Amino acid sequence: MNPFADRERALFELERRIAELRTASADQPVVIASEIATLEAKYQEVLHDVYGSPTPWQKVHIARHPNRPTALEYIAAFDRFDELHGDRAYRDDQAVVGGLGLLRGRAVMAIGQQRGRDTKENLRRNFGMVAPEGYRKVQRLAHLATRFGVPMVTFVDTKGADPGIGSEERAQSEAIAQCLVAFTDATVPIVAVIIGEGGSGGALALAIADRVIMLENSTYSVASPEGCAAILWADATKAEEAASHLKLTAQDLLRFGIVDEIVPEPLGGANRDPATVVARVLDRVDAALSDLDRYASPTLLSARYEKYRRIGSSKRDSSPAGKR
Amino acid sequence: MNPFADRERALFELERRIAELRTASADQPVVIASEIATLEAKYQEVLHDVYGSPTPWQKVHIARHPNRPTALEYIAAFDRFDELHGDRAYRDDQAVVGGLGLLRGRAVMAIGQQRGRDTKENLRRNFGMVAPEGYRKVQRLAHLATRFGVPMVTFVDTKGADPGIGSEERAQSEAIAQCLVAFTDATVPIVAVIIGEGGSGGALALAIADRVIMLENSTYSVASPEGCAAILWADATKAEEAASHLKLTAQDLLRFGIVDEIVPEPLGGANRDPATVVARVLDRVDAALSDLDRYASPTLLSARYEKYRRIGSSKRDSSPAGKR
Amino acid sequence: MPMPEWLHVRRAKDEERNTAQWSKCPECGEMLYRRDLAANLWVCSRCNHHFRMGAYDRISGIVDGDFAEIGADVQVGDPLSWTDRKSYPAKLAGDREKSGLSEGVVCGFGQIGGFEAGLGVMDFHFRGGTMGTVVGERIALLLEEGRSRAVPCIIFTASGGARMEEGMFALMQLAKATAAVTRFVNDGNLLITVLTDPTTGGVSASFAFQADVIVAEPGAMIGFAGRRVIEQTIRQKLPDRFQTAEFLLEKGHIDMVVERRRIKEMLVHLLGYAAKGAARRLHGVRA
Amino acid sequence: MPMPEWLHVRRAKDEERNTAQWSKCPECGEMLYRRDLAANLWVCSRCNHHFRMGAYDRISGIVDGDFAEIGADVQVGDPLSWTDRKSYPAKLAGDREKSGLSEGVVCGFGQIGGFEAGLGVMDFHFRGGTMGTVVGERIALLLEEGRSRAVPCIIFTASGGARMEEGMFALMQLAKATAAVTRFVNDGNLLITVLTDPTTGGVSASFAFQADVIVAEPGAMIGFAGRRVIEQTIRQKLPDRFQTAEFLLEKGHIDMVVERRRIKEMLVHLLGYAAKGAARRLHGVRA
Ligand SMILES: [Zn+2]
Ligand SMILES: [Zn+2]
Repeated sequence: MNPFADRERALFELERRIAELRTASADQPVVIASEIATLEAKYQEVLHDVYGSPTPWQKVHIARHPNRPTALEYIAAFDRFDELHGDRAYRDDQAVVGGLGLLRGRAVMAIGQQRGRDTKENLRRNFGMVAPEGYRKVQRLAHLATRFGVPMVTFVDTKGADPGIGSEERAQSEAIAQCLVAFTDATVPIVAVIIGEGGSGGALALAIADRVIMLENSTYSVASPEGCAAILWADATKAEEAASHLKLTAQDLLRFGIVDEIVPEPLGGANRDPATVVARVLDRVDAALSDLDRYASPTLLSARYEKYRRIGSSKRDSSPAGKR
Repeated sequence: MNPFADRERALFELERRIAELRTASADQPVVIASEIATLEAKYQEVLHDVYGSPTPWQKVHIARHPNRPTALEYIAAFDRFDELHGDRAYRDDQAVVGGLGLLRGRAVMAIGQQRGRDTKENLRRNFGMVAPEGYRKVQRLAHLATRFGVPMVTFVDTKGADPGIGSEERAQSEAIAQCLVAFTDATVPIVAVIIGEGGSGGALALAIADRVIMLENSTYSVASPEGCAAILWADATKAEEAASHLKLTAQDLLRFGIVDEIVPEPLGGANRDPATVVARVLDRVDAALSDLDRYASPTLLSARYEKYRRIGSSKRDSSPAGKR
Repeated sequence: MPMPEWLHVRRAKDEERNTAQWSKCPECGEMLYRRDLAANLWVCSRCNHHFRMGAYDRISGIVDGDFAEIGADVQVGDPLSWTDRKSYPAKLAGDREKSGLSEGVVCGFGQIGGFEAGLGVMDFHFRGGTMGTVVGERIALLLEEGRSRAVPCIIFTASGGARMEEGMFALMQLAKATAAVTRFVNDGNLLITVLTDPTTGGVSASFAFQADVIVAEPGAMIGFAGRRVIEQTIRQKLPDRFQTAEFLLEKGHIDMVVERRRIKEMLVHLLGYAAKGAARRLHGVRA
Repeated sequence: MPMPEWLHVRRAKDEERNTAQWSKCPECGEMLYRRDLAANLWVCSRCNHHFRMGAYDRISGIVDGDFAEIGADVQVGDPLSWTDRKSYPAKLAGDREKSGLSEGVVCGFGQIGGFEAGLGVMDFHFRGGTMGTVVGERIALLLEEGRSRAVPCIIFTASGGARMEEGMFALMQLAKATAAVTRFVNDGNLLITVLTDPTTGGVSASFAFQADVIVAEPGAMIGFAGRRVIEQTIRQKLPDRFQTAEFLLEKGHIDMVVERRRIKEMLVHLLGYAAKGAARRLHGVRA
């Protein structure tokens, strides 16, 4: 499953040996210091070797890493956060968290898909897969952001919308469709950050934005690689092949103009140094908001329209009745 | 229970004898014709006696009569009706029916609380007691009326909002509160007709209107007489006393300026001649809509605001700190 | 505006009434000295039970300093000339005497954490916080004045529903309050409600649930239908948690449950966000 | 505008293809002569099963006479240069040949019961009605043109979701269609969708459920997630009714289920109501 597994073993072995030597160094400081230095040089080499230029499929795994910072880690780094709950009708879906907060002194509405950081939390948060009432909470918070006049910052991290029976019974399609409308219509600036997996319409529901920022190793795709392989070839095991076809990396999407900016991660992924990545992301969000603050709401809405209206606009064929 | 029961017996007896004589009249036409005339005169006399000036408590029973025309009987008399369903999220609550239709050639959005006309229908329609998803359907239809630019006509007939566990779990308060907002905000003319029981907030949710029309024997009150007696005196059997205290008749409410117009019913109630009452009501609705058609939407909204702003506005006390 | 003279009088009177009395906590049974209880914002120091709180006590704990009451002069009416065991005016006179309040809600303006805001506080001690014409009128006045000042309004609710003795005039106050809320919010002003124990019936089904942000106190009973009515309908006992603030939070009806001692702080946060968004909110332009 | 020459050609070609062929009803097993089936709007005369229908057949059954297609010249792109077993352009060429369509949706303007309207019709026979850049672009063009003409638009949906071979460009068409819908409806124009079998994924989660009135054909499968995905998730078979139009009606998701032979009549009703409300709708004034 984990495409790094084999090569990571060498890395972990080096980490273990360096740690051992450090412990032992109390006795023979000089000799061991030189040995440590050698091993550390080796370690850096292997690190680059293992993580230096991850394939799309490897990025899928970095994006899904259990220690990768989740929405709440970003929100916890705000100056303040007051969580708001519920869809006002049915349930508070904990797969999505949202509320008002202060980010670098600026009032914002923060909304993020929240997967669990352990099994128990994963159950409570349904692995970050949002149900209709969660998307209705998002609509409400988007509306509330407009009511308060504060910009929205979203953290996108989901395999996709919840595909359960209950979600279909409570109109998942409608809930996502109306989320798209709420973001398209919001009169406040919107910055979306793809922090982990951006899976399909369930991710897009939080990602129609004036600026889309993507972490270096995040993924964002029309379907999960597994789902794509199942749909096209009825064979989910061909996920690795699908991952490279889908052009789901930040670099591809920046090139396509679908994301606006990439935030670099440490070698091996954000999980290797969450605090640095979180601070870096919040800096970039702050910069984007400062920029967007300059525009009046009608200007924002026009620019947002034009942006999405243009993406993938095909050229016209000059033949009389199109290609047929 | 039924406060007419005793005296209605004489009436039914007369009805039966007249019917018998009519059957027999084939043999002795002349003698019997005179006998029938006598009995019919007597019948009219008893009719006035029984139904001539009903007490509030008697009106409660006329308003609840199983053969009293329900919302769908009024709607069936439209030129056309296309029912619209659902709250777009959870369920189509059949305790409330609504849709677009043509009434005397005018496009309208009709919405009515619908009790059942037999036990089976009563179960399906929850006795006309609307659940949160029903009130959310109403909100949606009110919004849709504004979207289509057509006036709303509502038919109010409910003991009250559904008081079940599920309704509380799905935020009955919020659903009614937002209905009130939807009607207050609707940019199209609204005519409400109290056709049966107008019970509490569950009725008001469909009755914020530019014109409120009330049938002669309908009731409209802050609580059902039974509920009021239970609240004030912890004794629901004192409902008759509560009924007279509550000033729930059309005549009282016209005097208070809470309803705008009364539509007369045949002696004994609308159930004695539904077709005539239905036609009469639709005529009055048509007249009210013709009148309201003359006003631009901002004028309607201002007048609606002033109307509800004024009801029960107390005079100011001139003493410095109010009565304390 | 300065704190009116009568407010000082009012509070001194409360103080007097509350002195040297003990209250038993209905939750844990602890006997609590009322002066301590008042100092602890009417929260049981043993089990955290939130007692029902007087409107003026509440106001003094929320506003920074002065509070300029409005609508206090709205006259008590008796639109139906209601009399049952007692006349309605006699009932009102009794409640005025007992509660020290002129009616079921106190409205006015003051500063909260330095932000100017409208504040309406209902009080269950006056006719069970029921809404009649005076409550409706005062809420409408608060929101109309809030609208003309373009400041946020905060309403603490506590209500058994509509007031029977005013019949349909009471029911019409739902429409009146809604009209006032709608104009207020349509101009871009923010409404925050804090639902306290109990918030039911017509108040619950109107402005309580028409707010931008809905806060509730721990343990508050909140719902449309009363427990008794529901239990009669379903012919069984309801679980204790049913219709509590915590239950509603889980069901997604309210934004947050906040302990009384943290409510002012939360309101200040919310008013702060609103202040920062004012330019874009009220004018649709850049902040 | 007159019916374009190529549309006549298209329909003649269909006619030819369909002649002398039999189709078996997937519902009741009846063998149906395709010419009869076409005459019956592709509804089984025995069990009322609604077959999937070609876009041009649909259009000719809905518009009064002429249909002026727009966006037919939008060029098919290959933004990811996708190749798996076959190249994406080769797949498209195959579908064009097989279906006689230039892409998965046909859009244009015509009269319906005397009312001018925009009409978009998706066709499952082209890449399973999947939405890629051409479908998104044509829907956007339809709504932009409908907005400038201030006429209602009607979209018949039929879609397996977003088109994998266009990757994120396909997903972005949900945003593009939503942008177009939002501008169109914000100007007071009405959008009606008719959901036909199947309507799932990205189309379902965008314009299909952003309409003012949502109609569905009997038996149509409508949902976000596909049955297979849900069954894999819950590890059991779903009941047959799940995600059908009738199921959604009961669950409150759609306005009505209308048999195919009555759909034009219903659209004419709806367009009639819209025409009567146009003054108040578009100008906020009296009718
Ligand atoms: Zn206690
Ligand atoms: Zn068949």
